[in-house]
Amino acid sequence: MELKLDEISSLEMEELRRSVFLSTLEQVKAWARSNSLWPMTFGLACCAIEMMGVGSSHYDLDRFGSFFRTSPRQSDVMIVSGTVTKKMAPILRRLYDQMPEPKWVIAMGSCATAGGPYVKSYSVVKGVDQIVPVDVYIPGCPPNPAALIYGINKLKEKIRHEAKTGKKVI
Amino acid sequence: MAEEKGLEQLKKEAAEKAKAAAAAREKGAASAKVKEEPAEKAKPSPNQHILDKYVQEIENHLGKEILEDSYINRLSKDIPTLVAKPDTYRKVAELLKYNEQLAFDYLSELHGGDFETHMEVYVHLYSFTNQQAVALKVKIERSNLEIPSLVPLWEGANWPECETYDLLGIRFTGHPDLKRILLGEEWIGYPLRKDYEPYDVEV
Amino acid sequence: MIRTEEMLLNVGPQHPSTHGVFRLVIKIDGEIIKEATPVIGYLHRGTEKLAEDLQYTQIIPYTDRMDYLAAMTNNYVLCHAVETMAGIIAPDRAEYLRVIAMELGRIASHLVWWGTYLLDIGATSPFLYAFREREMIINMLNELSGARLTFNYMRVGGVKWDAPEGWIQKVHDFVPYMREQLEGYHQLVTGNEIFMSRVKGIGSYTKEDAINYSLSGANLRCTGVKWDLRKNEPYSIYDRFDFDIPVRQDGDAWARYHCRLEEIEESLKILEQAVEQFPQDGPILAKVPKIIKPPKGESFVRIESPRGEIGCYIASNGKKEPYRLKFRRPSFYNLQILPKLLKGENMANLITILGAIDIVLGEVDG
Amino acid sequence: MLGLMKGLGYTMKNLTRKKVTYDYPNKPLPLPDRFRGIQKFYPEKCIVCNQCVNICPTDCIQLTGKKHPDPTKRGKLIDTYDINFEICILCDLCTEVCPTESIVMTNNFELAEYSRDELFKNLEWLDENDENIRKVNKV
Repeated sequence: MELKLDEISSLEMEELRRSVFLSTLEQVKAWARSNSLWPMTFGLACCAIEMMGVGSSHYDLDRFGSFFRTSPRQSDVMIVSGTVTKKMAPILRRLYDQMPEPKWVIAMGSCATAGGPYVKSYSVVKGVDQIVPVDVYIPGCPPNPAALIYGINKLKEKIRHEAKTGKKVI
Repeated sequence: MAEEKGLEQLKKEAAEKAKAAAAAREKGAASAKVKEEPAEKAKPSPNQHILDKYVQEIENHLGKEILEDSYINRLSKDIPTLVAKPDTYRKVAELLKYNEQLAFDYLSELHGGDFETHMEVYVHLYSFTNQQAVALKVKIERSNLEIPSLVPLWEGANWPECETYDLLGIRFTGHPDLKRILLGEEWIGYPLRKDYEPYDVEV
Repeated sequence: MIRTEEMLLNVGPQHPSTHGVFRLVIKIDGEIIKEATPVIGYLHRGTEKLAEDLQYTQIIPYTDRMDYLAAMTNNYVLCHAVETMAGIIAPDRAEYLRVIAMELGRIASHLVWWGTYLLDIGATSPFLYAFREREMIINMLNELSGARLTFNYMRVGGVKWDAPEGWIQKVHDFVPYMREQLEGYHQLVTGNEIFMSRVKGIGSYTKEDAINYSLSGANLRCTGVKWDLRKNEPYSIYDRFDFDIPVRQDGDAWARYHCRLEEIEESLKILEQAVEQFPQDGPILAKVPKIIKPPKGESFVRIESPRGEIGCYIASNGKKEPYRLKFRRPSFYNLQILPKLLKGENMANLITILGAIDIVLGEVDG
Repeated sequence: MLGLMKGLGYTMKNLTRKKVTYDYPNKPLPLPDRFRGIQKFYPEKCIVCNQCVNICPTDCIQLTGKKHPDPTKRGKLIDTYDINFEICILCDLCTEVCPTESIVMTNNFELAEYSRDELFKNLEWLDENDENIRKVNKV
């Protein structure tokens, strides 16, 4: 069945808008997903402590419907919090591959973004985006918990925006 | 004794610190004047007699010419420092642990360093029975980077020796499980050497 | 007839209870661990190599990131090493600020351990309580230094900031509050029968083993060795305070638990006295040259961090950069005993034993 | 059993306590003055002394100066000033060494971006970043 929107008079349209909630299935899905992002605890270094801080009493990430899951199979966003070394990189990729679609990645802190203070080190990967595609970058060393919440909210906006317009944000 | 040369005198705050450690440190810094040869050795370090005791004990048991050098390291809180030779290193360590006068039962630190002309292993020992500390050093030729392991004496030397092997390439003979503990077996090169160049260049 | 066979099990590197990226390859026969091989190095960042190209002031931010739970002590050990070499003595007020900051850090670090350890062995709510109090400490340190974890607060010869207005009073008020909370913690957990049966007698070792394996901190003190560098080799101004070294005799996880909680109490005692003795005014930085060049030579100092002895070795050739910098990282040494402890243990005790050692992976891997 | 009950008692006692959670996205987070967010740069104060570039442990600051347009005056004027915020670790050393306080810290921490390129902050951005500036910069 097809909706013939052209044949509806403007008055009727007004009435329709007032009483009927129109949305695509994609948007509903994105809304649902974005409101229950389950991050995987991928604590690597100092940023992991701030990530724990987000989960604790003062910041309480549960308010936004996000629980930390310990298994990649149950989570849909990976917060890479800390320095990724060359020894760790293959494992990070494997964990990413184990996560079910759709999945997102947040690079938390400057180490995950670009190597941060260890940018000249011999054993550190200069940016986790060389291994997995990253959606949101949060700078800071480490970013404070509120900055992480801001980053997660930014990811939610991105998910909804992409579903609404069908276009990629960058 | 090269450590004492070139000690620059820095302005110090007059602090009425009662503690002995601070006073000793202050004295140590003050006694070594700027750019003056150690000929003018004003006050001997308060730890001099401890060092003498160690050296005496070692000479009594192992004979002379065992140690390459022995001195008080004034920069490091006046710690008695013994420099062993690579072939006597293990014997000295054994004596330091089992001799009742010395009885260094606690290995506090072990690491290596690359000094371009030679490599060095630095061991910091502590004795809980005598409440004394000693630093044991050994210089190794770069052409033959092999040294006896200390693991049979102190279990705590296990991982630090692995780390030294991993980052500097000093092999410890007699180590139960010498492996590249931090970087992984596939790694090429020894990063803490001064002439290290990364094998894989980053984009 | 039940038949069991040996199998290899991989714990980590991404495991919620390993406190970071630590991997254990264990061989188990049924429920019994036959052999455990720790694999570390997943967070090896090469700080020591990087430091060879940096000035001493620039290395201080890097020390923050080593043991990120007690960054203040790490700051201090580097400054202390340079000060020892160059013969600089920090002014009184700076030393008091340092001690207050370090002791606050120690409490915060033990609180994180307490919360996460209990989380690991199955109690969820202590984590929330511990982080509630920790957040107060972090806020105080934030006010003092401007960062929550990586403070970069200490400088060679003093500290960066003076205490803001009313800050000392805040610390003063915090002490009785924390004492009260600590009592609550004991009420919540210490008497709990489930907890007791999970930690009592688990992972015990003798005094000789502890010394032989170079353990330090609470891991050493739980076997009856009364050893604390703050008391035995006083550095900074610790000789001006009256406090005890908590010691237990059993050497098991239960003893370590008590040692750590009692250490919080001792830290509170130090805080109380430091606030009382805090000098009214004075400089916070000694007169040091802008670019610090310690004399030629080498130095090794060690101080007491929440996890044990942290040491710093500097070999200097008189330049503004160190020739060789090396940290004695307590977790690295403490972790060595793990294979011995796990051998023959029940699988369920694995996390109890690992958690009780209190490791920070940034420090293990360096 | 007694221990369990005691523990439960503590939980009950905490039920009535005041909540500690910050209502963050709805209300701004209380932050101390010294908090290190992102830098603010005053181009008019800068004397192009390069001290911040030299002290930066990660080399994330780049600046270029140009000659003073007025030939009678000595010194240089700032031309470009970039902070690569990808690798800035907010160690505060640049603001500490700045003799004219032309680079200072602000409390702004909401900096998450979708792309790494946007984390590269140039002179204009750093100049316009003028909210929540730290009041006391030097002791």
